[in-house]
Amino acid sequence: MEQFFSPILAAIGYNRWILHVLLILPLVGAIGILVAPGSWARWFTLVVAGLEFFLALGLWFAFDPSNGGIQFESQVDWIRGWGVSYHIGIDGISLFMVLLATGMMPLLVWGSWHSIQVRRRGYYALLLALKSAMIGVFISLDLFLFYCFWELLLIPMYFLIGVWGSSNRLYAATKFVLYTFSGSLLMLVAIVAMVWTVGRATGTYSFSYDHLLANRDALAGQAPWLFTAFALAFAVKVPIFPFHTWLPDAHVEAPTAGSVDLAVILLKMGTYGFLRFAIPLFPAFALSPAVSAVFVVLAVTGILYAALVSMVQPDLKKLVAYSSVSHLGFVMLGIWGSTVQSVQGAIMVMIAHGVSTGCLFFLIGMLYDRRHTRLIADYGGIARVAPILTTAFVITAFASIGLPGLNGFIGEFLVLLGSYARFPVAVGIATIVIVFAAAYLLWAVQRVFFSPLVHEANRTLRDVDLRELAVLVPLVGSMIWMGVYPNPFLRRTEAASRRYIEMVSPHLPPLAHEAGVIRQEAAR
Amino acid sequence: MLLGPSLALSAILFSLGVAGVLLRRNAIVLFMCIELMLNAVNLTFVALSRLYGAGGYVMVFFVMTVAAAEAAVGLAIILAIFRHEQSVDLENINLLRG
Amino acid sequence: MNLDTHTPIGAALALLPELVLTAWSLVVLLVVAWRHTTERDSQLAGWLSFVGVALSGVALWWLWSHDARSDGVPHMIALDEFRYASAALILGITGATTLLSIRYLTRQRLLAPEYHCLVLFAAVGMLLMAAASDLIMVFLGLEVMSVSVYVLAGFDRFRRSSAEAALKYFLIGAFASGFLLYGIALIWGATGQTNLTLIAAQLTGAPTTLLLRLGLGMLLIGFAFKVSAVPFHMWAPDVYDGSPTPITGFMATGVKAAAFVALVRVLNEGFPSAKELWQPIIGALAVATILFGNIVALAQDSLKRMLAYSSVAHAGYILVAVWAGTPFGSGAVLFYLASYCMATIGSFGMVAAVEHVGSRTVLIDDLEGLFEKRPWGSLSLAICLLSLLGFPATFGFVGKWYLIASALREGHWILPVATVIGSAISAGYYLPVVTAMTFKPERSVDAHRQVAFSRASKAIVAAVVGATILFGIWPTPVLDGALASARSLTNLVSGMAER
Amino acid sequence: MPVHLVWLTVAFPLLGFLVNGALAFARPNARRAVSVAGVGSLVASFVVSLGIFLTVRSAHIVEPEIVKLWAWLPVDRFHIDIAFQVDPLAAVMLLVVTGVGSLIHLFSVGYMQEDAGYARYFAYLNLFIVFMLVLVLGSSLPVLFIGWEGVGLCSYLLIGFWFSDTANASAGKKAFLMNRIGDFGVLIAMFQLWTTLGTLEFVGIAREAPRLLQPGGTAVTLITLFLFLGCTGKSAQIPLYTWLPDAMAGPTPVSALIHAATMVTAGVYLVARTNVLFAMAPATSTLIAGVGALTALFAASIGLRQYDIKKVLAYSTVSQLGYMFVGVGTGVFVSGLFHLVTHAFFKALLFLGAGSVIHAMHHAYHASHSHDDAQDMRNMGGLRSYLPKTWVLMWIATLAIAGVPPFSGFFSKDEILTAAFVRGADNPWYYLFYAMGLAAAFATAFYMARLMVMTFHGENRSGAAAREHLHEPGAIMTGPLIVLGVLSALGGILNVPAALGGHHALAGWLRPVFAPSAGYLQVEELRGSTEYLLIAAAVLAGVAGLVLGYRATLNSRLLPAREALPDTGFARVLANKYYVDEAYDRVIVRPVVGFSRSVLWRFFDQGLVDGLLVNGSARLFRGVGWLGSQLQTGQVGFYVLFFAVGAVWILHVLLG
Repeated sequence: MEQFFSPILAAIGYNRWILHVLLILPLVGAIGILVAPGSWARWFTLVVAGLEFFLALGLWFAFDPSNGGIQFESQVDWIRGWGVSYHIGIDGISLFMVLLATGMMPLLVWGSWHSIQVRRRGYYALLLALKSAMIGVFISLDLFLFYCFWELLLIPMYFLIGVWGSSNRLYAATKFVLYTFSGSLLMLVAIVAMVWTVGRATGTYSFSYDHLLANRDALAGQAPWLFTAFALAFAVKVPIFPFHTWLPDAHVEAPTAGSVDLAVILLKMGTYGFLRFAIPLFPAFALSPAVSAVFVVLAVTGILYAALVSMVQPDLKKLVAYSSVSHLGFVMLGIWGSTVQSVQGAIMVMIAHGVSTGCLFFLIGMLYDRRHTRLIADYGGIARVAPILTTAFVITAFASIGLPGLNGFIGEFLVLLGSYARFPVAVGIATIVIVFAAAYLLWAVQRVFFSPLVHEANRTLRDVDLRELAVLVPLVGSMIWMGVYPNPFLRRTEAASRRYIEMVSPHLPPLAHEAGVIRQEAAR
Repeated sequence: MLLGPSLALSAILFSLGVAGVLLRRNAIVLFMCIELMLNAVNLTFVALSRLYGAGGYVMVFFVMTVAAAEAAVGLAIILAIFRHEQSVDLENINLLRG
Repeated sequence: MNLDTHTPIGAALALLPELVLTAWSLVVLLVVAWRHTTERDSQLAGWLSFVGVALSGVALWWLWSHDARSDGVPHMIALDEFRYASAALILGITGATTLLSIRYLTRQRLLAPEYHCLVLFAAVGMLLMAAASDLIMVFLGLEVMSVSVYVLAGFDRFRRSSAEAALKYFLIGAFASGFLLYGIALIWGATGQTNLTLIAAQLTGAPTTLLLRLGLGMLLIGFAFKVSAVPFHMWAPDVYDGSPTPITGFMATGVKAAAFVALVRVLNEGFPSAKELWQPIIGALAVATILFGNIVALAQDSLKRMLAYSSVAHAGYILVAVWAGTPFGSGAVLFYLASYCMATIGSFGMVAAVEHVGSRTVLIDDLEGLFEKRPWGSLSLAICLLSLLGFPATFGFVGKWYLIASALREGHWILPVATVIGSAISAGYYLPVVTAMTFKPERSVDAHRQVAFSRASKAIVAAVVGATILFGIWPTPVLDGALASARSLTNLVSGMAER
Repeated sequence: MPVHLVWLTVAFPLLGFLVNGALAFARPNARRAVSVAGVGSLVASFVVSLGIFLTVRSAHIVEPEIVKLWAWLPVDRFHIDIAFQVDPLAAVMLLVVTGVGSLIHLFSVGYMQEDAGYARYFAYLNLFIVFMLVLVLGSSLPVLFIGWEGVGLCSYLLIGFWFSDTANASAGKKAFLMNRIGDFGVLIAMFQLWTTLGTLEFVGIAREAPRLLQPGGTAVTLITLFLFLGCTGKSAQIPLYTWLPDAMAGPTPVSALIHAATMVTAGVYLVARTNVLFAMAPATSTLIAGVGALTALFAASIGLRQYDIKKVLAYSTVSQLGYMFVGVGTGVFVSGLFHLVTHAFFKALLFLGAGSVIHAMHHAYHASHSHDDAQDMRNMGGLRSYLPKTWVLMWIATLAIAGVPPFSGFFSKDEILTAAFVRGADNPWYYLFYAMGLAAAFATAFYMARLMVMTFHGENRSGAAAREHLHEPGAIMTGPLIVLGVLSALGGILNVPAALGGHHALAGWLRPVFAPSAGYLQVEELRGSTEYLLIAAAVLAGVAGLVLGYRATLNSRLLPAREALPDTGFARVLANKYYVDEAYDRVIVRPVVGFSRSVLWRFFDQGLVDGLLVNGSARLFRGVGWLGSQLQTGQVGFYVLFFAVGAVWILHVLLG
């Protein structure tokens, strides 16, 4: 396949324009929707989304897996006086974030085809604008640019929740924005401080990631507070326990597409930030035993805590929201595990969580479209009337639970395996969650889909139609694909992960790892 | 040379003006206290002119002009408020607050 | 082009924008002496004033484009880019205020065309403040401006709140000018100079005397009042609330801008060597202003009052850049002023448009469902507020970076942190406005029937919103301009080469 | 057949699954197609397995043959392929799984004929075989784990097959959760193994473990303990056994295949696979044997007082699995596996026989519109005249499980008990385990006799109306029973001990698999007389149990379930399974859920974090703002005062 596509892509100069186009196209689409007649909005969005996805697919083939560095890079001066540039590019870590973001687009539109009845134009325009900002976050290699997209993203999301959300949307939207906005403001101070510190040391004032990374030694003295500022912003976005309480509200109140976007992309921004910025820039501090301990403890607490809380939620969306907190705890654990396995595992969890949780939200959205309730107690016995929906839900649930052979397992397994050498006790405790994860999802599955059909209204519930099937099949298919043959994914993230480890490894405490812990014991 | 005592006097007058503003509640009286402050400053200028030349005297004229303009505007405003309140007691003028 | 300000011709040329504006306002005054009864008269005066502002702008452009510089030591009038840039800003604000006022005055039945003359006079004062390189000029400019604005604040004299606003502003303002003036006198006493450059020269290397400290303190008090820094801000919410809305906007932007540019010039040109004296004070004022302004704004129901507190808070932000006391910081002041003024004018323009005839204040809740009726207007207000909040892709965002950078460059982090904390809090009162407009349904079918825009105010709002976004995305020209202007501030002492 | 074609054994059932899965949605009533796809794929798989077995046999494959399919988790040095390992052990397991699996599939065709979810049933069943084969063929722990969890999934789906009943759905969930607790152990063991040995492949483990691990050291003990935790889950040992009896909620053939013959023995298989580790960890081994013995006795005792025919068999399975663990815990892995194989035969037979009985009872009750419980033995009795073939075959299985020579169970059980006794010489605990095993053997025989008597002997208690409809099921169901009957009777031939004139065929076959552990286990020779004594004791226990059970049950006054009096005293404790389920519920489940709901969610999450900190801080700021706006009194005097305070402060700073 690659041999077939690569020359074509090279011939059209794909590598040079693709990221720009991916970034701009949704925005242009959004503006187009605003000027086009309202009745075109849905189809127009679908076309833009489809085009975007189609274009992004080329990344899969054009991406060079053996290169751990930045690819598709381009840099144009933006605010020359400050050393700000429009500097974009992706590596193995961001590649999949971009693919996730673009791949979800057509599904988002297609999946909420009939869900939105009011102010459609605004809705679809915001959906597209949101996508631009999301892609921007993942491809920015200039901290100013990154911060712009990082904050910009809040606005479309704010409106998506606030205007098209359910009953308590005002509270949720405001909380979402206030929470994440406040969290990230200190990062702004940190970014500027970093640039000046490095600038003073090197004579070059630049917000460029490469420049800062290359001169990160100059930051060592201020690392504690700089890292804390970054970490706070990212921690809120991840969200790490105990900064997670905005998430359930936002998820519950958002319309389906908003929930999916939140789960698939937004939640990855925090962990991506840690991987890209917070840790590589301040490795010595971030990975020092004390700081590691804090994050690992928070991660493990979050994993278990969120799973337990998830178990007792009466609302399906809340349940899945808390489960997200739990899953992202794995990502955090993997990041601090700081081995190639754990980091690749973390990336895999990010991808897998995106697909499976996204799918869960789609499924819940489908149930909601039919019954207009998210309460578990209002369902029961749905499997009888909607077998396809049930099948999809059960497969997705098991993917989320981490059943080997489906996507969720790959990441979690690698995270735990890779982190074990460094944090055996923490991993041991975190692994217990496989029981609770099964408990909350299977209990929910049992109460929603199995058991007797008691509510009369559920008796006439439709099974999925072709449109919905078209949303579910690619998602479920990719869950199986990633679980059975994750090799293409792992191969594309491996070089970047290894480079990341090389970047931080001088600052890691030595690992009595790789067939050695008990060697002394054997020698005795 | 009476520079020191003159400056001291003007400082005292200025402080008296400030104290008046702080303590009185009548708009007109307040305004008069402010005028006292301005004139205390004038005294400073005059006193310092001994040191630095005629610039101070010029300054005094400027200040007097400005004070006159302020007085005109100020009294007009006080009149306007009097028309609404039938009083110039500042205690009663608190429609805008919070 | 070099101008010798000691010659009458040179002085006249140096003061050309101010002179043009003064002359033109006298013309307008003459015109309205005969025509001051009907709506049309009022509109005529408005448009005439606008022409005056434009003419003054032409004069300014002439000076600027000829790169006018003063021959030797500047005398009373500064001829540098900092002045030109700030004058341009002030003229812009004046023009916008004039246009926004035309429809407002007729709607609110304020048919006294002298209003426009007063706006012009105030603008002259502001221009003088921006141009003053002598403390006397600062005082005179300030008084010209203030006296006009006192009257303008109470212009709606049949409304009790307007009269009250004028009274409060006048009393406290006059009180503050007393301090400023005393400060000038004492500084004169300490140095024998009123020219900023000469003061700086005098102070270099010399120990600071008691007189100087006292004078500097008094001066700062006077300025702190004008920029409404906490705790000298108490007048601001009341006065902003009571004044006619375009005037509130004018005070929040023009008066503040003039005071800030004068402050920056005084501190950087006159007292660079006393930096360690004034820096802690400015810093403390900044923190207090940011926190107090933002927190109290949270509790406001009235849109205008909320914006008043928000403008107090923004004064705090700008003080952060003033604190830096570097060309970079001065550039940040100019830049942020520009962004802040645009967003504020846009906001007050919207407030003026939605304001009901009569005295009832506009509550935030009154905006509910405005988006349904006035999508573009609501969007504009939202963008202005987001710029004030500092969201990316708006002018205010870049401005906030600039402010923070200016303090961080000096290796200081408390002020930047205070700034961002303030921003975080401010989201708590800007967003509810957006929320009310877009998320909530209209209270009643004709809740927004009265909303009225004139074509002129539409143009103004559109222009500021467009500029807010344009400069948010492409700030380079403004940045370069601001920095170049700031570098032109004469600074004999430290030479302050740009790092 | 070339060994590398081993993937076909998995591919056929997978194909069957896909076809049946598609049919389940598209044509749920195409029963003939479903049967062909479902059973055919299994038979094909069995044929391939047979081919593989013969190849392994003829080619004398000693070193495991690794068949790599594709790279699964290539992450830096950690590299796991989807690869199958063909060696004698795998070959045996292949035969058992596909062989017994085929028979049970065939039986299901008859048993499930009238069920609405016929296609779905076969899809699940085929999927189960896929995962079970992955489990036994996987060349590394992660691949094994795919199968390990996959069979758990199928077990979940099949237990909850009739999901409209909440109890069934709950039972499925319970099974999965209990298994997950075990899986936690397997995962941790894998992590520890990777960290210590740097490999998770079985070949690698066998190679590296002796090199890098200290026999009896902490590391290996920990690893094996965690692995064993996994086994207790999957193979239903104390303390995680409670799911298995509940799992009887699934269709009876499922119980036969998954919950008796194959899946539940995966734990034993895992221990055998990683035998070198267990051989190096004597402490763990002792624990395993102890847990096994305890489970054997404990479950057997519960089996004494159950009335549901499947429940009796379920506890019997738990008990027999205990035996297997005594075997592997004693270090005689071959005996454990031998019992695994024979147990697969006779227990599958027992379950299918029970299925045949239930099928008949169900039909009879259905035809007579009765709502009595078709599985309750109190409602049966005297069925031998209605189901003669079933009766005979089940007696064969009963004799086998009771350990009566020359039936298969005798050989396998005897080997385990003997080995435990022998091990007692250097570790006295094993004498206790031996005694417990013997007691369990007695109890086993007793409850089996009770089951047979209650079901087939005495008066019929199913009611006059139902009685007329009782009849033996068709050949498609009895056929597999007969095959299993033969296997149960003759399975002992596989591994006849020397003392009885055999030559340990199975042991010889599996020797290469257990070669790595041989060095760590001392094999002690028994004097012939002792061995015969032990055999006699085992046989005696079995026969005595049978006789006593037969007589006691026959003499007791049996009433149909609805007329029966509740049990009293200790019998009641046994009937209620020692109240273990209730205890787990009270001590673990409810506290955890309650704690999560009221403390973690309501109090901590909503109250403390969200309420107090998040919304509280918002409210705090607003409150402070309100206070601040109260300062704005509107009084000029006050404003001036403020002004003056500020002025004084500024002057103070400058002058001070």
